[in-house]
Amino acid sequence: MNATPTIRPGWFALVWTHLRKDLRIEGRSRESINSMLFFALLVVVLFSMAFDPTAAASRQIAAGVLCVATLFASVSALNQAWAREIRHQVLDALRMTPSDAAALFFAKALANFFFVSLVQLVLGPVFFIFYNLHPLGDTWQLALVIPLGTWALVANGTFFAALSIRSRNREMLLPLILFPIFLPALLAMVLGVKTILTGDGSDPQLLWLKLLAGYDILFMTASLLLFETVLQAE
Amino acid sequence: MNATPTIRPGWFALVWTHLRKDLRIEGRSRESINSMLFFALLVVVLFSMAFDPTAAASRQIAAGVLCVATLFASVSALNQAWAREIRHQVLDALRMTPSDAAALFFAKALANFFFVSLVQLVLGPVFFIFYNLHPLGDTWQLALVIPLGTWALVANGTFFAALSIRSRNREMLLPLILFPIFLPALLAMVLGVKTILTGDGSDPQLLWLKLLAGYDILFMTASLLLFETVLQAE
Amino acid sequence: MTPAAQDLPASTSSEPVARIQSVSRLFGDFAALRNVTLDLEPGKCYVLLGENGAGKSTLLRILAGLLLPSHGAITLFGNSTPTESRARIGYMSHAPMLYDELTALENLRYFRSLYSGQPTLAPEEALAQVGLDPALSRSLGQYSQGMRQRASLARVLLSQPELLLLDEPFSNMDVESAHQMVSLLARFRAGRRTRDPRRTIVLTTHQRSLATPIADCVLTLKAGRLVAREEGTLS
Amino acid sequence: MTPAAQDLPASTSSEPVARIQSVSRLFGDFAALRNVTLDLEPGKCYVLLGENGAGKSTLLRILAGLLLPSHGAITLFGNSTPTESRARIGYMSHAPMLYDELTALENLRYFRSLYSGQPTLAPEEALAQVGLDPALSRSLGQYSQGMRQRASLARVLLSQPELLLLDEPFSNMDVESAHQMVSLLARFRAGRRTRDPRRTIVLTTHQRSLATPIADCVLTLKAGRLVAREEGTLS
Amino acid sequence: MMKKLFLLTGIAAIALLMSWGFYQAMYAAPADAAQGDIGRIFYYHVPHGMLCYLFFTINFVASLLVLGWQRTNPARALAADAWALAGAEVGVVFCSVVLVTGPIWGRPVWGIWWTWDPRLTTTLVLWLIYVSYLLVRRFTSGSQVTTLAAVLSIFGALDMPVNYLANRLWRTQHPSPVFGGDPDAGLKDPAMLHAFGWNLLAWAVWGLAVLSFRVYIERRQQKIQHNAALAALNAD
Ligand code: HEM
Ligand SMILES: Nc1ncnc2c1ncn2[C@@H]1O[C@H](COP(=O)(O)OP(=O)(O)OP(=O)(O)O)[C@@H](O)[C@H]1O
Ligand SMILES: Nc1ncnc2c1ncn2[C@@H]1O[C@H](COP(=O)(O)OP(=O)(O)OP(=O)(O)O)[C@@H](O)[C@H]1O
Ligand SMILES: [Mg+2]
Ligand SMILES: [Mg+2]
Repeated sequence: MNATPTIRPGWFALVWTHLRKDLRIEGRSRESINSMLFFALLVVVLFSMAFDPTAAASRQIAAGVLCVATLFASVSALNQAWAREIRHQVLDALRMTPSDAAALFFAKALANFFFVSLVQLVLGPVFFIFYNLHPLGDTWQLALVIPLGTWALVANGTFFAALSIRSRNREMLLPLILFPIFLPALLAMVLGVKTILTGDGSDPQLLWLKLLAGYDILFMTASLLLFETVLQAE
Repeated sequence: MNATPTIRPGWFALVWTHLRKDLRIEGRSRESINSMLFFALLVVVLFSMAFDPTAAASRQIAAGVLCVATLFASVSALNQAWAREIRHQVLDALRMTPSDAAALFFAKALANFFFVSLVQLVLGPVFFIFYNLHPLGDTWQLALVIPLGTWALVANGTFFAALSIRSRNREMLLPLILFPIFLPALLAMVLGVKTILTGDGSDPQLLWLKLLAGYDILFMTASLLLFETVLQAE
Repeated sequence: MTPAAQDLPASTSSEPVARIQSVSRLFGDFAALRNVTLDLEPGKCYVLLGENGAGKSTLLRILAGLLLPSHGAITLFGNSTPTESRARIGYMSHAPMLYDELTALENLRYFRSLYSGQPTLAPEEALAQVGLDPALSRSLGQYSQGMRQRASLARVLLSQPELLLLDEPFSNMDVESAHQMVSLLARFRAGRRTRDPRRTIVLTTHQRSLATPIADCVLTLKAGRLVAREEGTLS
Repeated sequence: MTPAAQDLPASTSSEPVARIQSVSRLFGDFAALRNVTLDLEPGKCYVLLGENGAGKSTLLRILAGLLLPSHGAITLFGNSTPTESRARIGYMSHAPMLYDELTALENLRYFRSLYSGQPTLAPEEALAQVGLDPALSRSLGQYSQGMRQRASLARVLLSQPELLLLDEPFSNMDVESAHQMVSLLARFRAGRRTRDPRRTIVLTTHQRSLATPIADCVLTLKAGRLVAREEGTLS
Repeated sequence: MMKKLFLLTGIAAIALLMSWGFYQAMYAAPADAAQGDIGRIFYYHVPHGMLCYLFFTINFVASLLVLGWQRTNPARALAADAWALAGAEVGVVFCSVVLVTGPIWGRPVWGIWWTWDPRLTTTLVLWLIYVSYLLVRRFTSGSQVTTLAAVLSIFGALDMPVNYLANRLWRTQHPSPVFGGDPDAGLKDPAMLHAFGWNLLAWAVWGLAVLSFRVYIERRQQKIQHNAALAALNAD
């Protein structure tokens, strides 16, 4: 437990080194971003087909669909998050460098956040069209609730992906660990988005938003502190 | 296209050889069945959390949730379907044997069908409790619609998993190919289940059921005929 | 589908087992093999040498029918569709090509049942030949690198192929085992007679000295081209 | 966290670089290493021999701090927590330990920036040393087996480690390249002086003859035990 | 011999205590004024709810110890790991009882099996987290499992306070706290309080006994493995 991450000036340079590498690899093939986009699109289509929302009900379930679509689209990407590092034991090479583990984690989480947000930006309009939505509440709040929820998803996802890569069937393990822990944040996110879309004013104090922010801070701190332990676990 | 599968007496023995091998590997660790079960449970929880069905509406969307939950739970398992064969190029060794490819495919699909059905059996009751359901239509029809839909999912999934394993990020590719092709079957399955749950008598001629059966036969034949080509594709 | 091996007329030594005619293979715009022409005569043992990246593995995979040539033609056993002849070929690659979760014996039993209608070795016999204990209860995933290689060789021997393709079979073996392997291969090639025309071997290696005892012909690849061919002494 | 290498007093040759004290390593109830005791003296080159499954790779991974011993203790550079000393160790395994998607140069640049505050080679220099063209625009995934191995060696040389652990560095190399590697290692060990006490090498191989030119000490493992130790001639 | 006798007495005492608790719940305590006899499920539901916190806390503390001792004192870390595992297992069993008795109770009282109110939701989440903890332990092999499980346990523990506070912070379908809530809450009828106290005690003793037994088995397993390891080391 000597894992206090030392956030020195060089720390952000290190984060940037890792992040640039990830973005470069992704930029070269654009594979995961493209497939994530298409996957998210499919999920939205799938859901609107499976639920056939009538105009009135759509506003009620749209929030849920949006969040669940994000979740599933992200999980497949998160599963791949460390795949490159595992493939040829690159992770072992990284473990042997003297650089800070928390920076590696933070950079990976940032990269994933970037990808998922990109997908959301593209998908948002499609979604509104499919569900005939025009939000009745304060739309600007969406620009807070969604990134906060996404960060909760992505940061936890990156952490638990690192935890589950050691196991034999890791693709299956990640959602099993991630979903239960992410559930509270998902609920807050769904309810937050719902309040905004329906504009029913049921949440004047932005309780859901605060809850999400609290969740983010709490879990982020825990992740940064514990990542070294996870990475170095034999 | 010399790939006419020769269904001789030995053929079923061959299927059994493959199937036994898969069941043995699975039985040894019971990993994928356990994780699939838990995953499916998580998906049900997640969806009912995200959609918070009020008692009246629940009956409307329950069918969709059930089918989509099955779909997602299966995709993660299907993704693993050929993983073992890929890991150390076992598939190349299999390609070099003189045995019939269609048997390999059929056995894999059977194994997956077995696993997914087991999950559904365990999960059914949980689902009914969460959604406070008591079906109003002919419940026995569920025992037809669901297996038919599941087979559509599993057979197609096994086929397209074999198609997508060659690509680099195969975990992401499978749903991208599978979902669009599975959509008609999904729709038929959702509507079939819905008719049964709501008991609205809107489908006296079991149209959805027949549609599903037709879909199954059509796609199964195509898969059996084409699998050799897929397997031997360089 | 493929007629069982014993039903075939033993190929006369004039007719090549494999005929590679100006074969090239591209990956994207990189040429891994360029214009290779080669006949493999029955009963001989060929050793492929070459630097890293010379195209040795690529050539073997093409012979195995797992990779198609971009240009040129390949004829195996007088047959120009490679899939038809596969049952008569044994291919061992860098990877073990076996299930990690099963023991070596279970793996071999499974593979044997896929070669129905064809004479095969008993799995126990194949394992014994490569020096693995058939009763070993550990699953393959827990074997060491060299043990896996032996298991992989056992899988190939199982079907008693007429053309044996081995990609660096000695690379992770200790010297002692490597010598054992070589004499095993020599025995395999001999078959029941002194020299069975139905046992052709092609192997790649970087340890030329190891392979000399059985090499009939040494081929050298360089940057995808066949640049040298020395007939070795018949052992 | 770890002090940069040049700030440390050069270890005097009396004090071992690594001290392995009755180390055992179990996988489940299988003993891969049993009661191995060994001191690595600075500036020497150790060659680990042994059959397949003897435990060579396991020993190297333990020295690298990537695997913990089940029993016994290991002290690296006088430090008993292995993670602290890792920056001073270079480890090359069977796998390339580099990103498939990047070119060799990009890979090396990335790794160099993780060794900040420590003198490193220039990536181009490291590639040139192992005989790879730094301008090669193909990404690592398209390299052949042996080219990957060179790139992997370049990664290890980059940080100019005081303890170099190489797991079968020659296994997929052609003979010519292997000889080049050996002389490269010899030069590396010499450092700027005739014999730098801060360059210790441990390597495993099955091709004993290849390693003799630089071997100072040949260790033989058998079923997890250290059974022989021959001091070689100093080159 | 003494040990055996001691063990038998212990088992008998626990059995006695539990039957006494059963008698108290089923016969001694009066039926609930509003709910009738179904209200008696209270004496099982609530103690199990309270006790599952206890076991998850044991798991949490043990996990912290694992992380602390892991490098410095592996032997003790291994012992702590046995406690962590046992804590999670027993906790999951108790939590499962809550999740089964809850809906059984809810069906007649609320008219529905389940609803997504904060208390119910967080309880389910708690259960899911610890089941996933147990799954991770099964799926990961080798010595790293100890560390990874300990890390996961810390994340699980973050949900516990939320679960406890759920019906204190929000208005829920689930009844508000009986103990430690409003000052005017609490069991008014002394017979009910009695029955509740006895059941809490009985289930606590029973749970702790199972826990100790589980730790004992796990420790023995570890010892057997250790001996097998020594045997393997010294073989031929
Ligand atoms: C349906 C699922 C249910 C779940 C998951 C659940 C969960 C819980 C949990 C975890 C506790 C322990 C809380 C603590 O000690 O702080 C608890 C306590 C309690 N439950 Fe439930 N419960 C359920 C249903 C019900 C129902 C239907 C009733 C009665 C109508 C009920 C009445 C109570 C009462 C009176 C307490 C004690 C209150 C307290 O001290 O906080 N529960 N429940
Ligand atoms: N799938 C592929 N995509 C792109 N290039 C490839 C692919 N497979 C092989 N190559 C390239 O083809 C060339 C020959 O590769 P091959 O594996 O046949 O070499 P080799 O002679 O077996 O070398 P080694 O001794 O290192 O195994 C190499 O330069 C390699 O980069
Ligand atoms: N993760 C593991 N799980 C179980 N057993 C293992 C594991 N890793 C290694 N072993 C076993 O430990 C023994 C030693 O393995 P190791 O890889 O160290 O051998 P080696 O000397 O490097 O052999 P080779 O020359 O074949 O590479 C082998 O018998 C192997 O089966
Ligand atoms: Mg090769
Ligand atoms: Mg090794």
